[in-house]
Amino acid sequence: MTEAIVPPEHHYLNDGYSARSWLLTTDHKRIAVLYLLTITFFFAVGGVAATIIRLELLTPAGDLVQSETYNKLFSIHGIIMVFFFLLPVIPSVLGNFLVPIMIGARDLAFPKLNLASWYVFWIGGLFTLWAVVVGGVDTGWTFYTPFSSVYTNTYVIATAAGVMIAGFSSIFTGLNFIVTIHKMRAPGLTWFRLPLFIWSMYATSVIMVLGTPVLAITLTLLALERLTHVGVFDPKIGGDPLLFQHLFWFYSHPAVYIMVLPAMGVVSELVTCFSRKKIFGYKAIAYSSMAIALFGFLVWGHHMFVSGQSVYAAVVFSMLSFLVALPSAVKVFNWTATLYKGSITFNTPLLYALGFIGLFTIGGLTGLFLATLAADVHLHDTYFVIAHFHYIMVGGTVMAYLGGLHFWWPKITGRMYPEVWARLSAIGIFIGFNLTFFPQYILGLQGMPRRYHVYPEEFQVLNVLSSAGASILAVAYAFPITYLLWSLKYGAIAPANPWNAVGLEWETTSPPPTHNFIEQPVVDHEAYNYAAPAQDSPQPIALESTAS
Amino acid sequence: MDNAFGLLPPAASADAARLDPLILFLICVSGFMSLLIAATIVAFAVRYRRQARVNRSINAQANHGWLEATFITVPALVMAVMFAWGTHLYLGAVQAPADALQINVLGKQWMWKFQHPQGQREINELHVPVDRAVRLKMISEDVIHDLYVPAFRVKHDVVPGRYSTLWFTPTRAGEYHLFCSQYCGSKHSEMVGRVVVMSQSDYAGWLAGKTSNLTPQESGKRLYAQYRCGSCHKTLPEIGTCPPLEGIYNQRVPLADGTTVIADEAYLRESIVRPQAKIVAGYGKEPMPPFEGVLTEEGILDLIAYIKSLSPNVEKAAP
Amino acid sequence: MSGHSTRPYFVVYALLMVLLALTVGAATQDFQAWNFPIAMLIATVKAGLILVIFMHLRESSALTWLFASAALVWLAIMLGLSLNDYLFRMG
Amino acid sequence: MTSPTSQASTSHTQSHSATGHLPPVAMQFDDALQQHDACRLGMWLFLSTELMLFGGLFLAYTIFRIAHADVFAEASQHVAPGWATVMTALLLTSSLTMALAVQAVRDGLHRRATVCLLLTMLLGGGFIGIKLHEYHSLYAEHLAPLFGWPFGYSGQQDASLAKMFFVLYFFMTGLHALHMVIGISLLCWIMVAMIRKRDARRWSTAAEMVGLYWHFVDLVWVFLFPLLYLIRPDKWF
Ligand code: HEA
Ligand code: HEA
Ligand code: HEC
Ligand code: CUA
Ligand SMILES: [Cu+2]
Repeated sequence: MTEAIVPPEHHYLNDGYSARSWLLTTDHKRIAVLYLLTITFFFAVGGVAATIIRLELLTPAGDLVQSETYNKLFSIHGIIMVFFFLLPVIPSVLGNFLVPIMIGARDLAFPKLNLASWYVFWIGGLFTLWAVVVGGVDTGWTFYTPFSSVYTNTYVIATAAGVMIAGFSSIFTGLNFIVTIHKMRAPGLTWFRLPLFIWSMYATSVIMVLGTPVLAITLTLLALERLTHVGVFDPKIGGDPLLFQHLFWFYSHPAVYIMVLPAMGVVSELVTCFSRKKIFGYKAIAYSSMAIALFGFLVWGHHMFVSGQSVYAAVVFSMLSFLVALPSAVKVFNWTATLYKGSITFNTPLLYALGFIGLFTIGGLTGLFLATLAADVHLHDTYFVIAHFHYIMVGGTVMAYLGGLHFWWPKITGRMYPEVWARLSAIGIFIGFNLTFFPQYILGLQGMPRRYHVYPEEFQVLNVLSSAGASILAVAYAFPITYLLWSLKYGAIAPANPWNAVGLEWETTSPPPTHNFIEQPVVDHEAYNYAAPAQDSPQPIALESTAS
Repeated sequence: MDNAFGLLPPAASADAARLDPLILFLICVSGFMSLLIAATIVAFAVRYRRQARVNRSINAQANHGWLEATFITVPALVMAVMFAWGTHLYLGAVQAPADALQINVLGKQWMWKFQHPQGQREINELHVPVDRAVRLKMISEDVIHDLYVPAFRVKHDVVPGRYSTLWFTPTRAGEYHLFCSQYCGSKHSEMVGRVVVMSQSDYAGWLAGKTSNLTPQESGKRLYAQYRCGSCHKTLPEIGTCPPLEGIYNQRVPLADGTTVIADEAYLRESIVRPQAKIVAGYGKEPMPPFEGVLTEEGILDLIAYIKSLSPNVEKAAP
Repeated sequence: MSGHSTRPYFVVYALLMVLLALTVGAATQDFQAWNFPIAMLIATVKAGLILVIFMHLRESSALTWLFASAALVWLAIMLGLSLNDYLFRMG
Repeated sequence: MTSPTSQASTSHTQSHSATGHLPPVAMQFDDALQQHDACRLGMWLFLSTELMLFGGLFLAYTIFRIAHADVFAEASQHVAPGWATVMTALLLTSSLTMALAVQAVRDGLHRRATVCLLLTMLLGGGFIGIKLHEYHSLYAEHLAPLFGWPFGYSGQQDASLAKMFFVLYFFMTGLHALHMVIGISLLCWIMVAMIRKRDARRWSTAAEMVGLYWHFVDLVWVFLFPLLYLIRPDKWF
């Protein structure tokens, strides 16, 4: 165990250093790295906007920025964070890297399409960034008509085009994953031997493929209405503004599951690995992912409870919203049960995973408040909603992403990250996060509406708390960015399987060779077949492989 | 405890009194579940940390079907309670009582206009009597707004092109926030005002003291003359080329395509703005000109009030 | 892929033309409430023929059938739950 | 990059008769059959996304038609059902020639494939031609409410609601026509390969995919035709 770990001689990172070998690569692993850089950039852009928002909200008066600017800030924050960060983050970075490796394939089914998705993503991103630079957009991320199609004079068309184009990159990714998972699994890798991350990527892809086109056509209709002054949304010309909301949420509610399902997949991997135990309720978790993908399409109207949709529709949507919450509950309980009688080490990835479970639970349970009809009448469009979704999206998905990134960092880069720093940052993020967003629940219950640039004075104390939390959060986020970069040069060389984990990705070298495996792997066992932990004795933290 | 330990704004309406227990229930259930899960995780994490010497033997063959079933049924039952309770309250609040005080609300970028039945108009301020049901008939002149009174726990979108209603019964005198809670452009956060709940007698005094403008009905009558509606719509028994408007409110009107509709406010509005959309059976050879864009939303509200006044007996007789 | 005969294509083509004539014919008659269902039924049969023969679903795996029908199910969800609002709106 | 790694242990057997006609195998696939299956599956998924894309328009159409059934019935008198019948016939015929073309490519019959592809393109072109004619006459009748063009509707029904019909008409047929144009370009691409006598086997998968796409576009039209041209005043509720 003392023998020095040597990195493999040939791997995907040293297979060519030219710009061309990166920019025209069809290797899914390199594309994942390209996405990693891109998405971190967009996260920083969205984060800067969030920082200014929180600064502005320190005082009740609108003294830092003007109301027009404020509106542009939260719009661009929402648009960038949702469409250019959180939707693609896990599928395009971790998914791209891992899906082929986890199923023992040499690449995705359509590598060129995969590369195209990255370029398309950038084209969409540039449209949107261009709109921000030349004047911004102030519709909120929801683009409600007729404000967006008639009344605002900001850059709606460019932004909508950007979002729509980015949508196609997500369609490409989803399509690629579905075909790959169906057709390219290694010999012996049956459906119920797949890692749960693959199940969740599959479910996510279904939503991407069937939902995103509806967003595309909706935004096209919006842009056409703005451009040609005829259309189907503006009531002045006989249209129906609620139709826009139906179409928008038909995609955008399922889209929130695009944002959380991959995170659930990551957490399933992390929890089993660090409890060294087969996951509890494998099938329940797998099926619940598929159930979320399907039921997720049935509940969009819960965003429209007070919009004037029919009472009947409201009741049905409320009921279905509770239905879709059930599979999430199943997952939470199964993860918790997995810890039972495990042999747990508190490495950074597990800290993030546990953070995810806790914060997702709180975010999800407050989602139930909103699904409850009478309660939503009070809470709709208040800070309660803001807190609800930040708990799931930031507390949940971003945490899971960071956990996954740390977990697979050795595999991606061949280097270990510094464990102490990483644990400290994870704790810092957890504390900063709760301080930022918990007060917002109370603000919402007290009735502070969202998207408010100025607010009544009685809300100030909680807002100051929230802003204080946000500054802790911003600093805490800066840590991983820094030490992960540092580790590229100074981190310890990573062994093939630093966590002693099972799964095909740990059977190849770190980093993997260009075609992932030296020899085609063959699978003859179920996922997560960790050797039963020895009783009554402390487990040595060993580096020998348990997978046989 | 009428503000749930300060978590909620003061409860100043009948809806608030009904809703607050539900919200407390939700908070308790969520709090309990979150703590339970957090506690379980922490307990497992500590007890089964790698260094610990504990019994880790598990029966790999055990069938956990019952456990999985519990994972589904327990939350399902809890959620069923939430759903039933929330829906019950929601459905109970759909239909305003017939004797509610009717106030017209007009939302536009970025102000609220209110008009009382006796003609008093106010901007960004709404005076209402305590213990009396108030029904707001709301429409927007431009984008979607949303009228929200946290102390009453009510809100509803105010949509252009159609009427939406919101009603509540204030139970406590005082001043409360009134917010626009649907994002509507630059000054969304300044489209705010206050609701003043007064005792019945104060309200009467306030009404009297307020220089009363024309009532909606009166200004409706003026507009009716100004736009020469009467040149076609003759009064009974004289029947011209177009249908008489007396007594039609809330009655069934036969349409040219063979169906019928109830002449409610939405129908009257459509008949004025876009007459061709539903043609009354037997008329329409000399079509009525559309008044879309000619009349303001306020004017339309007034005209409807006037037309309703032509049907004095059917006001409450909704079929 | 199997059966390199092109005959089925011609048969289907003939059927499609007959159905086309049928739709146009039906449109000249008034079947009251049945106008729309009839038109849609014929269109669906046409679509079915195209899917099964021209697009080779007949020779395809169950998986392909599943993929071909998925979007239909999703479309039905979209229409169904939206109409749930539009058909029951009051006022 | 294109060396097929043979996998003794894979479950994919090469028993299929058509294997000899399939294109070379890309690096990531085990064998030609796997590759072909993957392409087909991918194409079907892509078609699902296309259907959902049109789905948004179908929803808009449905709710406005239900709300204003009479208006739609009257307004649709102004688009020409006669021409549309011809267009439908053209398109159905093109589906036949397309199917024949795919078969011909697969059988390596360059000449026959070329002819069939050409016919498909011509039929598709004819469709577009009539469509443009129709657009133009609507424009001339001031029934094209686009780009601020003059709009004047003379009918019993409300003009602004009738406008909604024409808006939907143009959006739906426009999106469809755009798909036709893309389809024709794809046909061109394959036809050029056939004319140059490129190894037809290399093209069989591509031709099959284009064929699926073409049939799908045809299929959408099969629904657009009765929805936009053959509306009778229907009373459902
Ligand atoms: C990743 C993102 C994500 C996820 C996963 C969810 C998940 C859920 N969301 Fe959320 N939601 C958003 C992102 C997300 N949401 C966003 C962005 C908005 C605002 C959009 C905007 O307007 O800008 C929003 C808004 C929103 C609304 C509209 C609010 C309004 O505007 O008025 C509603 C209403 O029903 C809702 C409900 C739910 C429900 C029921 C779930 C469920 O899926 C949650 C299920 C999870 C659990 C329930 C927790 C785990 C369960 C247990 C631990 C079991 C114990 C439970 C019991 C015993 C009951 N959400
Ligand atoms: C999808 C993901 C996502 C993420 C990750 C975030 C992250 C954050 N969000 Fe937001 N948010 C949304 C999605 C998201 N948000 C959406 C959809 C809306 C609704 C918009 C709408 O109404 O239309 C919204 C709205 C919203 C509001 C309400 C605005 C309003 O209604 O008026 C607020 C207010 O506090 C807020 C705050 C924050 C904060 C403090 C963070 C923090 O977590 C961000 C922290 C991140 C960084 C700070 C960047 C990373 C750090 C570095 C690169 C280090 C260096 C940088 C600095 C030191 C500045 N967000
Ligand atoms: C040029 C003649 C004309 C003028 C002026 C006119 N109308 Fe009409 N109106 C008609 C005709 C004809 C009908 C019946 C056909 C229809 O329903 O469109 C009608 C129908 C109506 C109806 C529906 C009646 C019912 O029985 O359901 C209302 C309400 C109405 N008009 C209100 C008004 C108002 C208010 C004005 C003035 C602002 C006005 N009209 C001006 C000709 C006119
Ligand atoms: Cu009006 Cu917001
Ligand atoms: Cu939702």
